[in-house]
Amino acid sequence: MVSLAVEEGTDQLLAVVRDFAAERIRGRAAEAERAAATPAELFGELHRMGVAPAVAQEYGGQGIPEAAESLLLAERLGYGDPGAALELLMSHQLGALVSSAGTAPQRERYLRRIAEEPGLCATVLYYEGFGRGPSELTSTAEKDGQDWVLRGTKSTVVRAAEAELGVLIARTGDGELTGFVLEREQLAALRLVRDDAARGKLGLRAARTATVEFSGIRVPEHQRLAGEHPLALDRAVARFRLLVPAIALGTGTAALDYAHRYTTERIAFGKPVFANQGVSFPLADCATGLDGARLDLIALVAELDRLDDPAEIEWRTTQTVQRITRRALDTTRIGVNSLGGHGYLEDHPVERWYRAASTLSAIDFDPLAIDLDIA
Amino acid sequence: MVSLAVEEGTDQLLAVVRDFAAERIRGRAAEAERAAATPAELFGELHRMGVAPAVAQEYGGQGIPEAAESLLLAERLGYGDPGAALELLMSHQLGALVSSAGTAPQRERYLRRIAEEPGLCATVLYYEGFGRGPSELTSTAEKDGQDWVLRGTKSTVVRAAEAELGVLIARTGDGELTGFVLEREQLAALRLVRDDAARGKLGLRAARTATVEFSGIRVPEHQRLAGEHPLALDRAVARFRLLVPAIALGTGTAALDYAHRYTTERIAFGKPVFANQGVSFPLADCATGLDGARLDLIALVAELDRLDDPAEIEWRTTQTVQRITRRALDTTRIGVNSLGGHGYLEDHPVERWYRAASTLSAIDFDPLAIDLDIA
Amino acid sequence: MDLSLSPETTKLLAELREWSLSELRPFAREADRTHSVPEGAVRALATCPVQTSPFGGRVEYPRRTDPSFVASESDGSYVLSYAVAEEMVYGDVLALVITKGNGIGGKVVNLMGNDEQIERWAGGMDRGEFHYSGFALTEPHCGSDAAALRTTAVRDGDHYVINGHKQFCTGGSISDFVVVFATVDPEQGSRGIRGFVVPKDTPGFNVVRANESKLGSRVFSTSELGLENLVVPAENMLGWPNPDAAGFVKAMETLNSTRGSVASMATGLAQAAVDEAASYLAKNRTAFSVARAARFNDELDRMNTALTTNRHLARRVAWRVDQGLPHASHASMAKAYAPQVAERVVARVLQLMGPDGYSEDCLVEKWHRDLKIQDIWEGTGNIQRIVISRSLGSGEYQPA
Amino acid sequence: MDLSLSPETTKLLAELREWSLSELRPFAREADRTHSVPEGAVRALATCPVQTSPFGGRVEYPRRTDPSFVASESDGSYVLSYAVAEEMVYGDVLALVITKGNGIGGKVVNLMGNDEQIERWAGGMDRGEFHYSGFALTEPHCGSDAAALRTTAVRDGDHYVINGHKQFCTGGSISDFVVVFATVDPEQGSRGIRGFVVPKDTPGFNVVRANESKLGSRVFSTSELGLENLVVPAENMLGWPNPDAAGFVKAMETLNSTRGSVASMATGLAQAAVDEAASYLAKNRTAFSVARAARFNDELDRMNTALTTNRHLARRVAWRVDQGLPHASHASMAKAYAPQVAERVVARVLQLMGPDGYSEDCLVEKWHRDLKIQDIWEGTGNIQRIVISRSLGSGEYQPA
Repeated sequence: MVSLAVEEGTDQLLAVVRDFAAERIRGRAAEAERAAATPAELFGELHRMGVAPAVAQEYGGQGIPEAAESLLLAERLGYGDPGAALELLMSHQLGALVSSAGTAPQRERYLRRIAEEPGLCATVLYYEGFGRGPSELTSTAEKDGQDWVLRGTKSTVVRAAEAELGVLIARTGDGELTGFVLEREQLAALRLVRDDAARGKLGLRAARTATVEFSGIRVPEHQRLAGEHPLALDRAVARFRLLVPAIALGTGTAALDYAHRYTTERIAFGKPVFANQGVSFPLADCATGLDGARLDLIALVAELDRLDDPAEIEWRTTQTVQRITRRALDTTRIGVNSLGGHGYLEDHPVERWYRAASTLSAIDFDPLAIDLDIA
Repeated sequence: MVSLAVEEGTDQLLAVVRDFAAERIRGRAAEAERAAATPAELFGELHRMGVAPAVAQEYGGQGIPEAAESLLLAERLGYGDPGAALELLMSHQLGALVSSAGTAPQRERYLRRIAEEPGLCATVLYYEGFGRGPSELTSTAEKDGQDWVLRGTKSTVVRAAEAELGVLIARTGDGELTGFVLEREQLAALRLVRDDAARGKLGLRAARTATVEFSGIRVPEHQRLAGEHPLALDRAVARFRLLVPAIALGTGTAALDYAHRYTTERIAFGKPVFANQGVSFPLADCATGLDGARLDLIALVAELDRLDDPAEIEWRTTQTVQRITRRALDTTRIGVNSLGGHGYLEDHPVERWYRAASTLSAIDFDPLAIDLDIA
Repeated sequence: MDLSLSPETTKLLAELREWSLSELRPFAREADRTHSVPEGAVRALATCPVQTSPFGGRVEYPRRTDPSFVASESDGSYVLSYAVAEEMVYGDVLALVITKGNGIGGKVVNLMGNDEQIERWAGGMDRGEFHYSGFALTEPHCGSDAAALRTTAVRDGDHYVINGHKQFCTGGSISDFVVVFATVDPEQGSRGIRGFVVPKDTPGFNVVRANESKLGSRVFSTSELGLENLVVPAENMLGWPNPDAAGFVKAMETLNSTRGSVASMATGLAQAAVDEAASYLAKNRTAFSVARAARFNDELDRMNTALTTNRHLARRVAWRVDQGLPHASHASMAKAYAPQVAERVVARVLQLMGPDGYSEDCLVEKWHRDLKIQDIWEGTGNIQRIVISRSLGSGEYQPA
Repeated sequence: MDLSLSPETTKLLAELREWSLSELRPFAREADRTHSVPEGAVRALATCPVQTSPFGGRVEYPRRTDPSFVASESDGSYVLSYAVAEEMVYGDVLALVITKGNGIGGKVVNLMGNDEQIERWAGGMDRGEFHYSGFALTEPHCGSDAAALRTTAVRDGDHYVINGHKQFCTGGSISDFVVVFATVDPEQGSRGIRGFVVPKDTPGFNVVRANESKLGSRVFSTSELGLENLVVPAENMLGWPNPDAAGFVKAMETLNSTRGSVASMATGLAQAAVDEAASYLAKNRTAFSVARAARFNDELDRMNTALTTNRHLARRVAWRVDQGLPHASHASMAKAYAPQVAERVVARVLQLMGPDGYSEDCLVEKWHRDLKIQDIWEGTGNIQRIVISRSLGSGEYQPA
């Protein structure tokens, strides 16, 4: 049944988080970019607001929103700063993966830990680049006695070097999607191939990302995400992949709002710049595009639990990632343009959002899933 | 060396032809559409202006313009009415094919005939649809003694039923591109699979097109286009294929000019409609797009004679066809939009151009050559 | 949060699609060629699973006699209505004309009329006393700029005398009555505009062109009218004797809910084309090279995806209408976005099908023509963008 | 008619590309990080096959000492200049700063100055007495709307006293002199605007920010200037003692030929990215699935095709300048079109290269940032569209 109503209270929470993002997070975004680190206290603030990491009450948490609402919250954080949003939500994402795809003992152990340590440094190792979706991951997990041995390379890994807890997604010898919780000692075996913070990256700098290699990490069977439902992991991975477009949506919306305000206030040729349809119409189209993208995101999240073909889950997710990140990138580009020369200066955040949206659009890019030229 | 200068005199001729097209051809376009026929006297008028069919003076003609200029003239005719342009130029196109790819005796015989009968009903059988370029044509020519036997199906054949002279493009048993001049008795063996005029078609109605089948037409060797240069036919076919985008360019330009004039004159909310950037900017972009397309066309025509890989000749042509017809279609669409509700009425020619551009864009469409979504 | 339709709606839509395919589509080409409604299509309406018009109006679920059908949670009336509009147009745009309670005149009477007028005219539509009601606003010189209209209504005792020229009058020649807009005071702009109910056959109501020759959607009759000293009783002025000077503007705004359904109609036409292309490809797969067949298929996949966004934008409008939430800018977004995507989808299908795409032997070329009006009527894309622009920064879009 | 470059030009461009790749590109990352010109890049200029600046200026073919080189028909000076600009930027945007005779100040003196001024300042640039000349027009509150500038020049005896605030001043902090625009009479709008040659180190010429922190093209220094009671001799007013009130507007128009070269620069950057992507794909082909490697390759093919249109639009402008034909709207077309295509090309390359695309280990992310200014400076896309709009219907586009 069609409903766009959010749960009781979430409405207000969304507004609060958006304000928090726009003020607390964005206010320190330039500094966070330079430091290539998200201010530590933001983790605690977010937790005190009851946003993230969200853990079910039975494991000592504050309760969890439905998946779509969780992404809308991520969008609001991306509205503040996409890099910070990515970093702030890693522990939350790890919890979501364990919640959905973990076993009962795993939930008990790890969710409780997340609930107790909201600032826990966590990471998810999923992305490999080159258009590889879950069914084509080259990271492997091979059974060796009671253990699994993991080999591969992952990119856009957040806080790989410092993480206390991680989830790694790979494929077994017979091609099955599988996942593992990694504890500190296992994470210590990751080899940093490229530390993006040290080498520099285009955008999203407040998130300390890296490319890591692992050639023989040994993980006991009980750390494998072996939840009951056969599609639980496919769906959980799909939801994880939707984090990037959700954050991108927030980034696009930030650029739209900023450009709207700027062009409304700035006078040229005797009238507000926004009074020119050449300025207002592209922004109107961006607004429409972002709204459509947000609805697509909500629709897919709701549908994931009803889809029962892993290939369809993967493909729909891949398409949605491309369509949304592309919209966001277009919007930030028009955001920069709307400010004219000022958009090119670091004096305004639109250039940062343009860099962020470009980066987000490259993380999970699949050339086979790009839009038609017609839509 | 870069030069956009046309030959002495061609400049004026282009202007004259454009006026002729806008007045004489367009003035009767609605009527020609209803009758599904181009007024016969236009053939003679065009010939008296020295435009088409162009035949070298040594064969009794008025001389031939260079290939790019010939396409610019075609564009001007398309500016009047694309359907009429297609029909008016068939004999001209046949002449061009024979000129470039024919043998000396063929030139002597057929070019002289064309020069003597400017109203000669001629046709070119090339298109097959489904993205088939020259290297994938399924029409075959098989050697049988001194003759060739032709089998296949061709679409968008202009005046198939009435033609006195034709050129048919096919492939030999070993995949070589080949062509034949067909005389009246051979053309009589064509079987009409679909007479578009009788069955109805979207646009371009002034051109009597059809889909025809031929299952065993016998043609003597001396009617085969066996010019000296091994790439002569590849190049000639490429130039023939560029007729459709050239006409489409003219159609787009017609829509652009009409929409510009209409929106400049029409007042809404107290000012000319064109004073709204929401109207003028898309038209400006159309103008830019058409200009770029025209330059691409000119560049390719000039380059064809320098390319010596048949595959490259074909692919470049295929891409150019898609890029240009797409621009033209977009422009006619915006042309309709610019007139608002009036654009939807047959009172104005923009709806006719929209139908024509759509039809032109479908004739030689190749899904593998559509533009990137980014350009 | 969910954007999927309920099982009940889904079942009804499947029935509707079957009906529109088997009962309406066979008349599609004839309607296009004759610019009129084939008799058979009107008869087909009797078997339609839905008996009210979905075009801008509320639709109720049909009463089910099938005991196997268990109604689950239902979608709102507008959500249902938009989805129904899409399925009906999927069969053919004929649906726009033949469905009961149709024509925009009755709706305007509901919006601007006094109780007596509503009872007589709008009620008459509901009761089936009237078949179709027209709407005459646009004039040759003004479309979007309705306030600039020149048709005048001058008081003469108990009557008004109307003079002017109208174009694009929905059902102007086939209606039992037409709501004609005229100014009683040009100085006042939109505040001087009044609506008058004009029964057909009123002297001075001259049909200059019964059905303007259009690119497509030809079965949808629009007329050019000459109004010459047309005399109507003063009580035919909507809202008489105290018409609301802002009534015209309000009425136009209230038609926002209609505007959103344009997105659904455009999507229905485009979906028809995509499905046709899929079956064309299945039948003619060997005509294409392997790579092209794959690309064709690939494009169909993305077209379906693109149309999903159309639906989501439309569905949001409908949901908001059902919830009584503001929806003006949302309707403009759906209206600005969906028809353009639909146009490109159908044009691409036409290209993919080549000589069959542009031939009248197939319906794709007709859908291509039918569709173009969806981007224009109920306010052009640019008018929608003005509405959207004004709504920016209002924060109205939260949460979705 | 032909749009191909002559063999002579083609040969020169190949040399230039080799030079820009081997001599300029190694300094690209350093220039980006330090926001300044690496010493080595300046030295590299000595070996550049072309010794004049192609950015908006005329370029002459170098004198050939190579006896094997046979000059054939040559392209015009602007055609050559645009093509050279593309190849230079292909190496790095550094080229914009280090090439001799650079900076727009000297060009403006040529356009608006009297004979003496041209000899002294523009001539000084040619003679190498001055290294770089700046240009200060834009103010924080006005970009495209130059007539609204607030910087004032007040006569005081034999001098003018200038007060105001400038932004985006090309080379404001590295120039030997800067042409500063100020109004002598705000009532007169653009007719009140005059240009003044301000030598560096003039008291009151305060560099607020030497190089504004930019998204990209950081080596291209733009400054924010505070002008406080800046005193310049009256004879430093361009055109003194009879400045042309329309001179400013004319000078801006004459810069049309510069505007077209923006299309070439944007294309050079995009081509660099496409070529980088091609070599990336060749090296990492196994990282991609077969289908994706094919699609990647396919996209590169079309990117190359798309960039060709960029070149054609730019080349037409150059050819028209060379022929002395009107070219304002043509320049606007190239400027409005090419940077947008280039941006999309580079963004797509960035996406295709994934984690390597956004890493500073590769230059693609830098090109993505460097490029964005090309769509903005020399008049935003919207300003160009206004120019194009005005030219519509003039029939000026015939024949090509």
